[in-house]
Amino acid sequence: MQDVNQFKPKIVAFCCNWCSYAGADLAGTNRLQYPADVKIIRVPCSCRVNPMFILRAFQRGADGVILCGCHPGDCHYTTGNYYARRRMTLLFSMLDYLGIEKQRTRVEWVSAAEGAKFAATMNEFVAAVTQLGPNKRLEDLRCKN
Amino acid sequence: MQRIGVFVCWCGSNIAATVDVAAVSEALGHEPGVVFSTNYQYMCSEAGQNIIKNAIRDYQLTGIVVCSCSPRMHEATFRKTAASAGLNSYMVEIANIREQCSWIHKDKAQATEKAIILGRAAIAKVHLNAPLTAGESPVTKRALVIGGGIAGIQTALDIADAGFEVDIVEKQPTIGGKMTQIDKTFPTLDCAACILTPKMVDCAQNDKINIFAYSEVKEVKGFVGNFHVKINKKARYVDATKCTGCGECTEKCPMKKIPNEFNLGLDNRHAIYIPFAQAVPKVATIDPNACNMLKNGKCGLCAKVCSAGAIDYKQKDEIVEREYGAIVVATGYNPIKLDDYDEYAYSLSKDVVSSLEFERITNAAGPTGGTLLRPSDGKHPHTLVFVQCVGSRCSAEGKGKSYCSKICCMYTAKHAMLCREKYPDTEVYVFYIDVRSPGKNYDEFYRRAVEEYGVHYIKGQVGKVVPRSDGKLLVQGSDLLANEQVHIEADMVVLAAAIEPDKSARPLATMLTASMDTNDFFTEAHAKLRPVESPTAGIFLSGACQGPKDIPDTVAQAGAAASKVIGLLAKDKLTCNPCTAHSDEMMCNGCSSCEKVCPYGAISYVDKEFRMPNRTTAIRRVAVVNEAVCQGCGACTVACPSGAMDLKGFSNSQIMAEVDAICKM
Amino acid sequence: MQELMLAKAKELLQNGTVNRVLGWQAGEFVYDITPAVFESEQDLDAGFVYNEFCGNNLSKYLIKESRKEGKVLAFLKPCDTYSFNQLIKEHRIIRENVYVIGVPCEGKTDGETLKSKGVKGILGAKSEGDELIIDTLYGEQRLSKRDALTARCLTCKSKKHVVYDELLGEEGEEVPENHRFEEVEKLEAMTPDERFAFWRGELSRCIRCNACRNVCPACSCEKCVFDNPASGISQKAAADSFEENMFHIIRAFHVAGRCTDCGECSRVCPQNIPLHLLNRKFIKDIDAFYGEYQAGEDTESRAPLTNFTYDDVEPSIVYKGGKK
Amino acid sequence: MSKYDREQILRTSGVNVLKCMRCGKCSATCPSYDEMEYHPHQFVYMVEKGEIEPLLQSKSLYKCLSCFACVERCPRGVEPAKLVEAVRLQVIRQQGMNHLKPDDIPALLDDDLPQQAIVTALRKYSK
Repeated sequence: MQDVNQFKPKIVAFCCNWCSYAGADLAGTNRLQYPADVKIIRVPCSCRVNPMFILRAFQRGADGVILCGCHPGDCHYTTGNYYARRRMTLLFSMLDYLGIEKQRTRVEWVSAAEGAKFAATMNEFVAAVTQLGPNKRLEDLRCKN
Repeated sequence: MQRIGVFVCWCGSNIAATVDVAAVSEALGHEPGVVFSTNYQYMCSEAGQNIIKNAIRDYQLTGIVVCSCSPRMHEATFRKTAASAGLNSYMVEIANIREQCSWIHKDKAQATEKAIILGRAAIAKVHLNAPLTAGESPVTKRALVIGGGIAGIQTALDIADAGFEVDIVEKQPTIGGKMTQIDKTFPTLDCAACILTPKMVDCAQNDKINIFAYSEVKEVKGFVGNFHVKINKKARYVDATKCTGCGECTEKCPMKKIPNEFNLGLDNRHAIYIPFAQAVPKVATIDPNACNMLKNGKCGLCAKVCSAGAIDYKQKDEIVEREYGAIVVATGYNPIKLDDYDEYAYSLSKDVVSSLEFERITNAAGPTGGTLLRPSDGKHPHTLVFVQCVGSRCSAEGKGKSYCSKICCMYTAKHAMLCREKYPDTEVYVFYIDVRSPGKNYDEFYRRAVEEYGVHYIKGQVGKVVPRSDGKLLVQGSDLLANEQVHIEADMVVLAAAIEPDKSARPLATMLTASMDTNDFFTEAHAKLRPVESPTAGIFLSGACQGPKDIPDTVAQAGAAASKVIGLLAKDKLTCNPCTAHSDEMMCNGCSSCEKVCPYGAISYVDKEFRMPNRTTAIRRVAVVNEAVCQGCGACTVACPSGAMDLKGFSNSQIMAEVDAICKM
Repeated sequence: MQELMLAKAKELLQNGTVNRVLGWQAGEFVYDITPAVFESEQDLDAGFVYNEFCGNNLSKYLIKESRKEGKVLAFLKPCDTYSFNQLIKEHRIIRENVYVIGVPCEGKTDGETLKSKGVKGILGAKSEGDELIIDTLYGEQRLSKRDALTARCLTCKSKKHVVYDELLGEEGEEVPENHRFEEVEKLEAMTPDERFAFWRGELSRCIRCNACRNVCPACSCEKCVFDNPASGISQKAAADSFEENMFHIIRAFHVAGRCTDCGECSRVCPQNIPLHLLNRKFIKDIDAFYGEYQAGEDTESRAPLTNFTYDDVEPSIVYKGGKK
Repeated sequence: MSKYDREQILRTSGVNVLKCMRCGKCSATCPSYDEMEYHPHQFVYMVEKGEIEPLLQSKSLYKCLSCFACVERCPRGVEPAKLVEAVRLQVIRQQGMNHLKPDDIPALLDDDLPQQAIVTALRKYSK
């Protein structure tokens, strides 16, 4: 069994249906390993991700949240990720301003062909969040078990 | 409360080898709302699907979760399975435990734990799923083609050939476009008019095709299958139904000094004119800026000589409203203005001409009757210099277009070759950066110009052209291969001007909510796989409006666009994506944030009366989503500050339920 | 000025241009100003004031007022006109139903600011050059403007109206050197731990009275997400530190690109939480990342969050900027 | 050495030689072409390849009139004249390598010399 003392972060990954979710599938098809701590939620487009979802994840105990979408210019809906880019830039900047560790949030553009990039990104992100330890600054104590 | 069934797939050993499938179905069976849970070797097989169908019936399931491969693989399969058992297909959720679990993990305990969590997230989502029905919208079986050049003509002919009605809107008095001005076509050197004019006549004679010449699109409303378009038929001051095109009026018209657009101002036309002999429709048009009768009320000669009584000085612009199922953009291109390239002395000397002007000078129907004569003194030129890439491939700010105009290499080779063929006493020089000749028989064509016709190709550019008082043009250029500067005393210089999209394209794109690149070329839905469709459903692209193209490419794309249109018009109804945005009008502020981020123009606003406390009413502006247009990206849902806008199938509460399930371990 | 405004209001009431007037009214104390609608000349004579304490931004009231019968006269200070314009842009105010008179403002004071400077028994105040002369029970007192003005007025961005039908008094100028981002910069220069401690200290005092939300001209939703059980984040009171944070983050995000920096949120906060520093952070970021943008400056331009350019900065800029 | 020179030249000129598409327009416009051993387009190409030594030795450096016609005309915004100038600077910065001493210039001036040439001369020789 795993070491009880070893911190296993909870990571929520929002992936757009057209590029990044397919990229994640490709990582699977190519059997590229990344930690089981990452759980993917499929959304139609990165622009569907409301800042509320990200805060909600932290509230419910997530230690890191990552948003993956099509590369700018490749959005299935032509412009969705441009809006997502602005929204997330401002949100992350605000979280940083409130003193919340900025390494807990990330946006990464992953195309349907970039299975390797998806796996590498997840490995990197999990490592960064593990380093930080449990999310204390945006936790909701009632949601801890 | 939903009654949920869970079906865990082994996928042979693909899943079962790393995920304890029995443990997963056991664990998920205890989740609230789950009334049935099982696992099977291949859920997507017929036997597997039967397990699902039987369970739906036996346990009166209201929702199902399939833990299997990626939804991109088999979501459609399981939706069909559910539907065949009488369950709404949008009550199905997939937990991806293969690509995103068993295939990427080695530790069975970890993978099993993750599979259970992914299953729980899917269950949490299904709890909040609601049955969705894909809407249908009817299709108006008529297409609109905007632009009557070779692209528009070919598209219209192909659509009409399939039995559908087509309207062509052309802003000039005649259809035909740029190709009418071209003399010969590469690489076969057949005459452009000989191959184009029969097609123009076909258009006019085809009873499925309706030509709105001298008209412009004013307004486009609606969506795929149901466009509503307003077309402005500009006043010609000639009754097109009466005019026979005899040309009597144009001969008698006293206003003779109007620069002739068709010959690019190289000669003159009358105030009442027919652009050229083969014009379609062959109807005279009065230029209101030149006609003395329209300007000052004096003259009226044309009305006197017209035996058909077609002249109508009181004619007004007329708005025609038409319904269409599909719209094809074929707005074409124009050569750029050359006035700013002062190094080539274009505006200083009449003998420095653009390539399109050169086409007119060599055309039998042109100002010189097809004899190559210098515009300045009408003398036969002996030395001609052609300069390529004028304004093309200029990435420096303000110098021109950054792209390659694609057609110039070939038409310059054509011009050079024709010069040498008709006038063996000429010396012809071509300054080039690269000769781009990919295409069937293209490189052979270019080589013929060099090898058979003795055209001098010089690798390098022209630095300056100085008109000399004796009428010669001093051309200074570089020959990079010889590493020397060359000086040529030329009689004529021909500039291969870059081409750019027609100016009407951008306002049109706004009307159509179709996207454009920074050069004002229309963007395609996918650069490789959907090259003739715009990202906006129901809008198709034909010809140079999408990017520089020669005639064969244009005709090919025109046919491709037509086949896409035919595919659309052949349907009686369009099924819509049911996962669309919808606005809760009780919460909507009417602030227009959602409308601004919608890439499809699917959101509009209405003033609606609401009941308020104490038997009062209030009128509020609220958003309405057109579900036939909405593609379900969800951009609006986040732009909305009040949370009135939500997305079916991916609602706020569904996504948050998934978040909760994943984080609760 | 007050006399001029009264005369104008009466004139417009009389000639039927408007049928009511939105202005300010003194409460029990002279510094206790409330917005009020006056329907007659008598009402105006009895209650209408415009003085050094009239800080309230009246724009938000026009959402409701402009939907009633007849035209309403609204007196707007320069900073109020930005909010007014923003609400026009969002189709919240019906422009035809409002007659806007721009009134000058040299910065306002309030009871609390004066009391903190030891002024008691306030009976009135008037501005004279760089000083504020305060009439008190104990005689006249003088304070420099720098001491007497509210914090938001000390960083005033503009004394120029962006919209009006008519102007009373002299038009002011924009204030380019307003230093309004200095406090934000101070916070940015701190370590994340210090920032976290700072904001915990501030936000933990929040009692969720919703005064900030109620006064904010940008927070004018028909139904707030926090009041909507279906939104998934509804809450009446913050249960713990997370919810205290969340309310203010979401609120700031919802008004990002729409907030005109009028400062009403901080003015009304009974706990004196510097809420404007959240909004200003967004404004500062927007200016830095996407080019200068002032909400409410016009009624046509796209707001930064409903706009984009192909070469916008990537979210990773957040990791590069600022201290660890 | 030549690698260092190349970096130095690229840095002082601010020119991106990779933008060049080899159209030769710079050399086509150059009024001093026949005087130069290496022509403007060759400067771009040779710097790109790192062939700096011949350029440093060449009299072409001083034949360039600094008229900036090539900069004005280049369709890709490469700015060859700035490159020539940077190479020249590279030479002048080595002690005693001045082609002319500033003091020598006045003697070479004659009354018919246009103003621009005087400015150019100072630009070239008095760094």
